[in-house]
Amino acid sequence: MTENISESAPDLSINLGRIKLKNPVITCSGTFASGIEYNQFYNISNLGAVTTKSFSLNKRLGNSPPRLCETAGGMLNAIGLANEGIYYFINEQLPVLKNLQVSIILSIFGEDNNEFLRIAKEVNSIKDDIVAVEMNLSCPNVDKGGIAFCSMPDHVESLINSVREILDIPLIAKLSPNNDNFIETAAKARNGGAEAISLVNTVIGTAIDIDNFKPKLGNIFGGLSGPAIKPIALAKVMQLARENILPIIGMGGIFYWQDAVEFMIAGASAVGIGTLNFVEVDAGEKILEGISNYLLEKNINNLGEIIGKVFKKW
Amino acid sequence: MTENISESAPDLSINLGRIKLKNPVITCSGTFASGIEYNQFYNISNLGAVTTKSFSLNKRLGNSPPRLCETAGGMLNAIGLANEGIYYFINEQLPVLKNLQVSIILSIFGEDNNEFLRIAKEVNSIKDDIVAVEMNLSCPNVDKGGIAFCSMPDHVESLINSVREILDIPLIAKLSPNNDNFIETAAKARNGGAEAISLVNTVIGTAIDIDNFKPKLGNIFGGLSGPAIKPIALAKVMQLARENILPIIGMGGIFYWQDAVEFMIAGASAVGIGTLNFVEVDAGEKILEGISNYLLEKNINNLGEIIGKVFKKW
Amino acid sequence: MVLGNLMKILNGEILLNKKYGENLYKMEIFSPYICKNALPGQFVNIKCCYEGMLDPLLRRPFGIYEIDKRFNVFTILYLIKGKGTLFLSKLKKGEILNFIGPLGNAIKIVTGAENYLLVGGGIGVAPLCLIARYLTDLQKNVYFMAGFKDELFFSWENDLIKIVRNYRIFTENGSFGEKGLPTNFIREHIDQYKKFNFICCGPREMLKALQDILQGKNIAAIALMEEMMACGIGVCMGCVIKIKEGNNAFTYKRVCSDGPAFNLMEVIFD
Amino acid sequence: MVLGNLMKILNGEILLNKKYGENLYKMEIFSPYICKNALPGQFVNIKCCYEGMLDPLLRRPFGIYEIDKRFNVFTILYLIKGKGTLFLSKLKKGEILNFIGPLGNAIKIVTGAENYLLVGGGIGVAPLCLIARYLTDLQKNVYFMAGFKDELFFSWENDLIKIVRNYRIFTENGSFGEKGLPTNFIREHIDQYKKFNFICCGPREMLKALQDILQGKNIAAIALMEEMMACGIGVCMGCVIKIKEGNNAFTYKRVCSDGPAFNLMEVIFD
Ligand SMILES: Cc1cc2nc3c(=O)[nH]c(=O)nc-3n(C[C@H](O)[C@H](O)[C@H](O)COP(=O)(O)OP(=O)(O)OC[C@H]3O[C@@H](n4cnc5c(N)ncnc54)[C@H](O)[C@@H]3O)c2cc1C
Ligand SMILES: Cc1cc2nc3c(=O)[nH]c(=O)nc-3n(C[C@H](O)[C@H](O)[C@H](O)COP(=O)(O)OP(=O)(O)OC[C@H]3O[C@@H](n4cnc5c(N)ncnc54)[C@H](O)[C@@H]3O)c2cc1C
Ligand SMILES: Cc1cc2nc3c(=O)[nH]c(=O)nc-3n(C[C@H](O)[C@H](O)[C@H](O)COP(=O)(O)O)c2cc1C
Ligand SMILES: Cc1cc2nc3c(=O)[nH]c(=O)nc-3n(C[C@H](O)[C@H](O)[C@H](O)COP(=O)(O)O)c2cc1C
Ligand code: FES
Ligand code: FES
Repeated sequence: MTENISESAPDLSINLGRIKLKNPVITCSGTFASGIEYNQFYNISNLGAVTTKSFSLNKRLGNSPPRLCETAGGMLNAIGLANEGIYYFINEQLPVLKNLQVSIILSIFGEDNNEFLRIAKEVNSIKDDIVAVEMNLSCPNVDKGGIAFCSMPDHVESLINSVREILDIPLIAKLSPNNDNFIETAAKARNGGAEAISLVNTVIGTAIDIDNFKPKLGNIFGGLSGPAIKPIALAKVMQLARENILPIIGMGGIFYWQDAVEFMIAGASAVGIGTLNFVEVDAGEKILEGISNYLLEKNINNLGEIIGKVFKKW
Repeated sequence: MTENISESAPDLSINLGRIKLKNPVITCSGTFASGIEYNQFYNISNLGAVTTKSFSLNKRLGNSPPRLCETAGGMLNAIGLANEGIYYFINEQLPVLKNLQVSIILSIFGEDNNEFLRIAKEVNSIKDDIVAVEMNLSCPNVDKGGIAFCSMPDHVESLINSVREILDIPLIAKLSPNNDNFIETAAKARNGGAEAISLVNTVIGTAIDIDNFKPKLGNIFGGLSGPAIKPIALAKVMQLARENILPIIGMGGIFYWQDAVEFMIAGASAVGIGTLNFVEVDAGEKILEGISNYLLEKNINNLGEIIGKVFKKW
Repeated sequence: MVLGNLMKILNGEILLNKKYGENLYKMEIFSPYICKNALPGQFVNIKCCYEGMLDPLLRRPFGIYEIDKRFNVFTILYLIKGKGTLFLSKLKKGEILNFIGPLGNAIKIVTGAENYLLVGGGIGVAPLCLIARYLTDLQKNVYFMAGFKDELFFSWENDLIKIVRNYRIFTENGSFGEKGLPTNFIREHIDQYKKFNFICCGPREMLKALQDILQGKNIAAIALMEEMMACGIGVCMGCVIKIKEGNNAFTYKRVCSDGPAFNLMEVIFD
Repeated sequence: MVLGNLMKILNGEILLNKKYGENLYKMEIFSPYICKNALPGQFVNIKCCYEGMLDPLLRRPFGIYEIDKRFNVFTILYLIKGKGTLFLSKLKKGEILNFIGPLGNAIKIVTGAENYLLVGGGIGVAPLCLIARYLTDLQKNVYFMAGFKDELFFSWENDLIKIVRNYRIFTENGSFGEKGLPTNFIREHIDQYKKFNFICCGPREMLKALQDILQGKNIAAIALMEEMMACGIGVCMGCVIKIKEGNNAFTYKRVCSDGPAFNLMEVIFD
């Protein structure tokens, strides 16, 4: 083999159905705001895509503090989906992001089907400026007594279906690791027209202050993220990938480039960097570099060769 | 308040239904063998109870190695329930434990109902020597295609019912955190005649070796334990305790006495020390001491005052 | 208000890590960038474990205590509270610290305000020292009042006297300075401070007491707030506190990027 | 076979933590208890983080390299592999190490066997040194063969010459000792070693090669095995390896409490 070949930059581009990204490194919703802050640390247009904080139709204040609590190898958050509302994104942030030439995955959520549909309608007007919409289905469905959308597979199918009727750009369904039936839900999401699955959202957890006997979070329960959940997330991704339903954006506890590679070998086509952004503000760039070097060293020319490779070795 | 009162040793005894223990510190199945090794580090009869490794009817070799993998704040194990079989326990270990005057919770499991019942029959002959039997319901049910027993609530009720007919000592149902329906399962376990619930068993997880593309565990998937899962376990215990179904032995990632207290405030009547035994071989004694000092400092005279206290502060 | 848009990830050599008392340490870090760009009221977010370690997972925020532009050295004053600060206390001269900064907004100096009363409780005195220095450099009249539980901060007085001439130190047990609480003293002598701008930092109870004292008195007061942080740069929405907005309404503001300085009278403690 | 029933949790002061090469360190720990009770082949399970930290979570096992009963000091020789060993390498003289030991079984010396060939690959030479010392004390005839990738273990030869007179060192790149693999040498000269008892420790490939070489030769061979460990005391069933049992059958045995020494010819490598 000539030196030339082994040193040519590997092809990092990937497809998530109709979604084409220049590389597999994506940021996780809620851990990167809309990315603008991070552009002070590195050029965020180098990322495969930036997933925004989940937007609701109108501004939401979110949960009462405390909203954070550190745990062993992880953290609990109970932000309560605080956000400035979709109009703020469209009017204030999108112009800046367009200028930066960022590939944007817009995360949205609603309290009920109606809110999802109303947001979809607003987003339709900017659909050429974003690469996909990620539907955060781990949020509580007020119509159904607050149970997470993604725990009701049939409901997910019809919801995605109706969003698609309004909004013709690729849809990503983001699922929670807290439900047994995530594989069924993923299948229904595909039936409803989703292009890809994001897995996992945070794991339900809590912590208690033993001096005052109260939960450490204002909201009592919170979502666990970070390296602590990596083995759990990786197992879920592998279980879903085995079923070959839709391409997967794997996430949950990625802190080193090696973790990202593990997710891809387990079957994820792209990876989401979440909590790590808080600790290493230039993480996106570093993880990308790590993956690229790994491919070079292993003499692998495109990511397709490692995505889901665990199943060949099983 | 006189010095006398505040310095008198707090009453650490607790009841789990008919099960009476001198204190709430129990060891978790599979992390303490039958306790004999640990008696070299401290007097294990000081523990509330020792839960043995889960025994099947006959000796089991378990999974092929590697069986262990460290993760952030935790570890994965895929031991595969390797054990010497119930006769070994009865004939070789029980005499030693009786001599040491240990309160024993005998953990058992079967591949199907029949194996559970056959073990129950054997255990009946030694029932006066143990305080309870813990049924490990997280193991796969071969009759039902390998799905965990505890994911089928109705099945759990009838299984426990039939074990009770053979074996009249308190039964504890040990549930997994991997099923949404653990509250329903706990209710069915109560209907079947269980005295208490042990929660949680390990969380499903995996890890991949990025050099050879293979899972790091011989069994592909393993069980995550240790501090990483503490927030998850605590949330499950709190969710179950809120329903007031049965007394709970709370476990999952307890590494400091403060963690044990958190579980009790969240509603556990007793606590299980698991992975910690591997790291700090005298952990049982230390955790017990920590709880005792906490009660003394807070001037709390019996554990009833803190068990489930979070619900009064909610 | 200066936005923290100069923030960077930085590595700086530790030039000194000195014990000031039982759990109290002062650390000097070499950083031309911080010395050039940081302003009083801002903080840095420090990685408190070796590379490749994940415990503690999150960075820890510390107010900037001193800036010495001559030597390109900035200083933090810190208390050992848990594992992160314990780790810091074990670092030796010559080791490299990783931190993000400068973060948060600089304190806002209203033109025309000439008299400042700085009220610090416990480790809350740390960021106030840099502010005091800045105000005295601006020829403002600065009075520093500090309250502590005991004599832990005894050696810190040597730092203070290099910054301000007018100060009063209180301890709850009387073991250092006057016995009592600064808030009690202020309550009794509030008439003397009518023309002062208050800047305070310290435990919740102290801030609450000051809010009570200043209620309806039309005295400007700024509080430097603390809250658990994940990102420190305003993206996670985790470090919020409740702030009055309009009549009986409230909103949440981020300590890291909307603060850490807030109008004390608008903070809702509940 | 001596069971590890003398095991205890111990704290010992670090008397020396010396770099022997790029990633190679030697650490001396003061411990009368280990010096009194440990036997060759046994190991200690060391906590590799400060108290209150959880990374790395599990202890790390290390074979005992030297025991000096005069000064109540035992030694480990270790390579930096990951975070646990990196932590160890940063510890300073005077700091306290927490460990459990002695663990595992001592090597079994068959009466009548007078000639020993010790074969170590890489860091596998560490436990063999204590065994060599023990055997020479028993007036046995000991030949030590060591194989390394490169010259990393260069200074270690100074330790070795204090234990055995007859030894051969190989490196793959020839930068230290002879160029080549000890297993190749042994294969070619196997007739010289027919009356020897083999004791070996090193990478899987080396042990496998030795098993091949010795197949059907009726030469006794003991291998010190390694496996990831959680408990180190035989309770978790995590550290098992596959061992032949009867015809074509196998069982699993725990490296920590059934080993670490096994009959090399019974180990199944797959
Ligand atoms: C803007 C800001 C400026 C600060 N400036 C200083 C300073 O100059 N000097 C100084 O000593 N300390 C300062 N602190 C507090 C300091 O960040 C905490 O003491 C530190 O994070 C504790 O970390 P730990 O790992 O040692 O303790 P942990 O083990 O994490 O916790 C110990 C205790 O400290 C509390 N704590 C943990 N993290 C924080 C946090 N981010 N904010 C407040 N409390 C926390 C915990 O609730 C717990 O009660 C500041 C905090 C903020 C938000
Ligand atoms: C009985 C026994 C005796 C040993 N004696 C010595 C000795 O004398 N000197 C020495 O340098 N090393 C010895 N080892 C190996 C030593 O335990 C590992 O190098 C160490 O645990 C690595 O820890 P780490 O945190 O630095 O690396 P990690 O970050 O945990 O891992 C780095 C690499 O080391 C491997 N590893 C991790 N843990 C173990 C383990 N328990 N056993 C084997 N490989 C592991 C991992 O798979 C990984 O490839 C011994 C191992 C055993 C089982
Ligand atoms: C502070 C915080 C806020 C989050 N907000 C959202 C959100 O708004 N929408 C969403 O889909 N996921 C949200 N998540 C979940 C992350 O996108 C991600 O799925 C999860 O954190 C797991 O990845 P990690 O372990 O790498 O952080 C949030 C996570 C954190 C830590
Ligand atoms: C190595 C290992 C083996 C285990 N074996 C069993 C078992 O045989 N039966 C069982 O009910 N639980 C078993 N468990 C689960 C523990 O009893 C406990 O529920 C779990 O580890 C959570 O507690 P921890 O985080 O404190 O370890 C095992 C756990 C570990 C780590
Ligand atoms: S710490 Fe993330 S917004 Fe303030
Ligand atoms: S490490 Fe637990 S049995 Fe060997």
